[in-house]
Amino acid sequence: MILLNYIASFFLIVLGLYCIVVKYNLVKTVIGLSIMDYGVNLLIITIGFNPGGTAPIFTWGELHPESFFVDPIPQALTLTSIVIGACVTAMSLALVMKLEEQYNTIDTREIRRLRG
Amino acid sequence: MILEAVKYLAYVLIFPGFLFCFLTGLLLSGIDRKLVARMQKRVGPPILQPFYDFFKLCGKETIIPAAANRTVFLMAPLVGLAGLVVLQLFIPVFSFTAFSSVADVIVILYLLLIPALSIMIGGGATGSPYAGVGLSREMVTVLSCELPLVLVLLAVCKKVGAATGTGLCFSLTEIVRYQMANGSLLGKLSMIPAAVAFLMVIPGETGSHPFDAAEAETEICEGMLAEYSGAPLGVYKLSHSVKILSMTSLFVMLFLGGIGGGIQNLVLALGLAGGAAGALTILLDVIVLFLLCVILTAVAISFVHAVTARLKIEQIFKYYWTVVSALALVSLVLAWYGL
Amino acid sequence: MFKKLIEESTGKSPWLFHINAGSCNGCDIELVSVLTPRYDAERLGFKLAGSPRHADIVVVTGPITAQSLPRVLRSIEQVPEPRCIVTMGSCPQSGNVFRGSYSICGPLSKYVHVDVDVAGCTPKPEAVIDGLALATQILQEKRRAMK
Amino acid sequence: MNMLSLQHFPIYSIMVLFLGAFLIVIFGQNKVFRHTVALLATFASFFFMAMLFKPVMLEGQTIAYWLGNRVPAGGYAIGIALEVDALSLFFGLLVSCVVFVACIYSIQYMSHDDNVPQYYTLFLMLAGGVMGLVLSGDLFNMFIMVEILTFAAVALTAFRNTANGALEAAFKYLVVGCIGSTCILAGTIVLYAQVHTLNLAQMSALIPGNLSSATKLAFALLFIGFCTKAFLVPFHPLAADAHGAAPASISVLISGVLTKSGIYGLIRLSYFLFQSMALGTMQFWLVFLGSVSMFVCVTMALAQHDFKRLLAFHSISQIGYVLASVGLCTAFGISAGLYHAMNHTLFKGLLFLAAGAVLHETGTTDLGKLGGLSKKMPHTTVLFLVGAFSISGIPPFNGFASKWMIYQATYQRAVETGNIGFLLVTICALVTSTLTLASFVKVTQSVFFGQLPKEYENVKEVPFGMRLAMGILAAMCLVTGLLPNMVTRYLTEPAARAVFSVVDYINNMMGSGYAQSAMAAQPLNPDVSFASAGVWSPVSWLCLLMIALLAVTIVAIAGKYDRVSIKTPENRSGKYDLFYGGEETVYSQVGGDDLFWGFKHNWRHYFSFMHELHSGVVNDYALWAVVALALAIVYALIVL
Repeated sequence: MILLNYIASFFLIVLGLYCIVVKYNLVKTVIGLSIMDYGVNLLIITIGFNPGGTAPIFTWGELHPESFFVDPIPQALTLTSIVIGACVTAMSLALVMKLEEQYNTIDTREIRRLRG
Repeated sequence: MILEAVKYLAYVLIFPGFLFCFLTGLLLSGIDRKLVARMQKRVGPPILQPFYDFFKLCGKETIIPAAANRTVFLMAPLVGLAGLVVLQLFIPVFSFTAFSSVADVIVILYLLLIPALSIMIGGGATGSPYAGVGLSREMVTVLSCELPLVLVLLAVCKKVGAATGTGLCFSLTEIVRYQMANGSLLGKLSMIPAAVAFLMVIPGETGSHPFDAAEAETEICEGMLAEYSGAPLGVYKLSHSVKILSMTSLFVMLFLGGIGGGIQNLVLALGLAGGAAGALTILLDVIVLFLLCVILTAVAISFVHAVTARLKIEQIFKYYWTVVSALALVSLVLAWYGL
Repeated sequence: MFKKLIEESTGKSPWLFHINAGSCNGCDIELVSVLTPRYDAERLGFKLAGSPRHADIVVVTGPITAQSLPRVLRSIEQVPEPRCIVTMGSCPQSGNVFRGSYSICGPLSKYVHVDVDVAGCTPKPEAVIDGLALATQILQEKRRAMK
Repeated sequence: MNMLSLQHFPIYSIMVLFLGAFLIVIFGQNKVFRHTVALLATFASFFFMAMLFKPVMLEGQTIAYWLGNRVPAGGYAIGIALEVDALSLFFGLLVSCVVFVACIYSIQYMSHDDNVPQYYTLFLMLAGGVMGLVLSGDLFNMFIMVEILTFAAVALTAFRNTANGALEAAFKYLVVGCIGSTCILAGTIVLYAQVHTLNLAQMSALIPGNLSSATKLAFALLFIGFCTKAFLVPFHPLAADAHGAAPASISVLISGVLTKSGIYGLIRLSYFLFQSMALGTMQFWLVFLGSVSMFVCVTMALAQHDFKRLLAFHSISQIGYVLASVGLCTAFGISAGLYHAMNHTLFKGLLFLAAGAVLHETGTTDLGKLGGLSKKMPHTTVLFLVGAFSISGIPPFNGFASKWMIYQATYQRAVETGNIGFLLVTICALVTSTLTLASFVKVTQSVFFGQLPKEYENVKEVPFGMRLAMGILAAMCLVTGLLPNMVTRYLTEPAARAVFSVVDYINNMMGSGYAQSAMAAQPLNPDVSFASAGVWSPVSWLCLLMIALLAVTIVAIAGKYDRVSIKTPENRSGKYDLFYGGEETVYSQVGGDDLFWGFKHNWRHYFSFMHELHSGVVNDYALWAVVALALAIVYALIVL
């Protein structure tokens, strides 16, 4: 089960990279970025997950050495990472819109005024 | 304290500074012109001709073009000359060094750029298109000479460093001292290609034939000097002559420093002592240095001048980065493996 | 002393600037021949300068065509003082065979003060050297007259 | 705890920037308020950093600050930490100082733009991000700060979105920057899975002894992540695009500050977290990457025709110097590298500001369209020349002092190890330096010298505020160049020493004795000597030059050197015009990108190849990133 998660996250990251490298459509590039991001999020969650652990929510005094719970830090990290991912998507989509206005295309092969 | 100050001032102003550079530099370029003339079966100008040229230019009117920036136009030649004079202070005269702990070989490499920069900035500030073309060519010439020069200097540093056991030796004074004790570097097999490469660099650095594309008077009206007249032009011509002195004396100190040891032995053999011995050593040093500079000028500048025609700028670049650099590289590799 | 040095030197290092004002190229070649090993004017300090800013003596050849006139005058003007103007060959002095042509504005002396005229079509190198030497003396005198 | 104790200063210097950003969002419509807040925030940040100079640099303390005072318990660092050792402080000082100068410059530079409040918000966010990155003691916080600064940088690149290429540059930067950030995140989390901590000090203690395939993978990921932040080859096209399109005051930050954060990350990664620099292969990796960056980018710069783009390529070239020198793993090399990093920030800031001044007055940075501005903008010209001489390593400016140290360091390393590869680095560095000079001669000729085009007849000198900012940087260029001994003694040598005292760093954070008990491997501890073979004392040289110049000038004036014929209306007719072979003066500017055709002709195959390679298609750049990542992973798995 856990192994499947790792494979899936690896697959998502590679899929995202593939999408960025191969697709010439700006929107698809943005989608690729998001997919890559999800892959990493999945990876983080998987690392923090302990099979059979409880949710890491304890009140004062409830915590004792034999309590078995999933690692809370990666979950916190994931939240941050998701927020950042959302910002990136928003920002890049805004840029894509502006680019479309200026260049009248969303094909990366035609958006290359800066080169050489 | 005051005596010290006077001494250093004398170094800067008289020997090996300003006056020495002025006299020897112009004399060297006079000898160069005479030699070229003799090689072409001409009578040639008098040896003092560069002095006449210089003083005549001092007496001419200085026209500052309306498009030029007055301050830059007038100051650039002076800064270039001052830079060269200071450079000369760091090149020892065999056993005599004016300022040994200020600059090493790499600094000297960079100080050599200052005259070229001053002429580029002065010329560029006039706004003349000839100056623009000249500037482009001058920069490429500097670029061409840089690689072989770097390789030669690194080879010498490595060679001397390995021989003295310090591993590396960047100080020119140390290099000369080593040679005075152990014989000239030109006597070492591995240094011969480097010396030849350096000889080939001399005309390029001094901008003489056939590497004078930057100051080609027939095609681009002497390039960056096109708008200069009167005394500033004279100062540029003077800098050009002093650069011949700098490059040749640098060669002497890098590869023929062993001769200084001979001079010391000679003075010792004469049985003199104290101040007299010191004075005689310096006198002999200067005379020998001057003679060697004359010989090097004859070999590296006059002879090459007399037998070649001007190269195109891309040919200059190609020549230096292939033939000359390869020679220097051979030396560096040999020195690296301790030969 | 410095002034004397400069005056002395002015006579020993005259640099030439050569203007072709519609010449047939005969005088131009002859001027260059002056610098060849046979005549070697460099022994007197003569040198061909690339730019009028460097020159002391301006050598003008050719009959001053209408096209070249403003350019000749402008170039002469750009030579710093003291300067000497030498005409070489008969063309800039009289127009020679081109005299009376619609496109000739010569002689040069109509526009600027000419110091030395070297006549001939073309003048012999010896004559050119003689003329240049004369110009050099005039140059020296001009320098002396300057403050 | 006393609120004013030194302990708190690191967090203050980050917080004032973010607080300023926040305030400007709310009350930024008022012009005076906005400028006051921005200036105050940046100055306060610099002030707090400067206050730490004495304890950290001179007394060698490491200041640790735990947010919420959650100090480590039971050998585990739970809280979020800020750790300021000499290395962090070195970068912190540099960043805050340049940010302050850029802020002074912005006030008048941005006066014609709209949406200025947003500009200042993003500006302060960017500055805060970099400050947070270099002061952070926590790998995940480093990631957060990287994201903040990337985000702000992208937004600022696109700020003048009507300018040609700004949006395009921003998008490319966003895509590749995000790949880099994702790499950092993935690397962080993989490391976390191995050692179950995010604190830098604790990780430094735990990782070196427990290298596994996973940590090696993490190393490669983090390495590539920080490389994208430093824009090293193969990420250099992004830098060129972004610097070229962003406003000049932002280019200063991107080139002078953001790239430094990448270098800082690489140093922390390889010297602290993995302590792998003792390996010859690691040194080779860094030095090779640095050399390639310096050479490729300088040749790319030579072929550029846009002022700011050219500067952008140079900035990567100089970062190459820094990395090559830092990668030597000698104390002297690190000191030289950091010195150059500092100098790069100063002179590149100056150059970008000068480019911004030209853009501000003429509206273009195209080298082919400019010319002759030295008559109209004399101060800018002089300041630009100071920057140009500094970057090309002309004595006595600061670039020379640090480059000179880098040559010595690489050559010394070559002799010590007997490895001819380091010698090639020395040669490469020397030649690159001359090529740098060549391209700045090109800029000088094309922009400031030559002839003034008709349309710039009415160009004026830039306002005082902009000149002041440039003047500050120029003065610093000169001072740091003239006093190399002071700079190395008080700034770079403590920082270099900090790089080699990992154990102290760990103990300071985690409690003394922790490093000895937790570290499996012996830490890297070479002898820290700063001896060099060469001699260079710029002050003496400058004195000599001044004496010689004075002597020459006196002689010249005594000889009536500047005797100039008097200009009168009568003889105005052409005597003072330029010589055009007798023709009337016409506009003919020699300049532009093809100035050194004599050089380029010999390298034409190389240049056309490079031109094809830098295609401008974002997919290609992403592909380079992926390939670089793959290579880094393979190399790390093999050699580490």
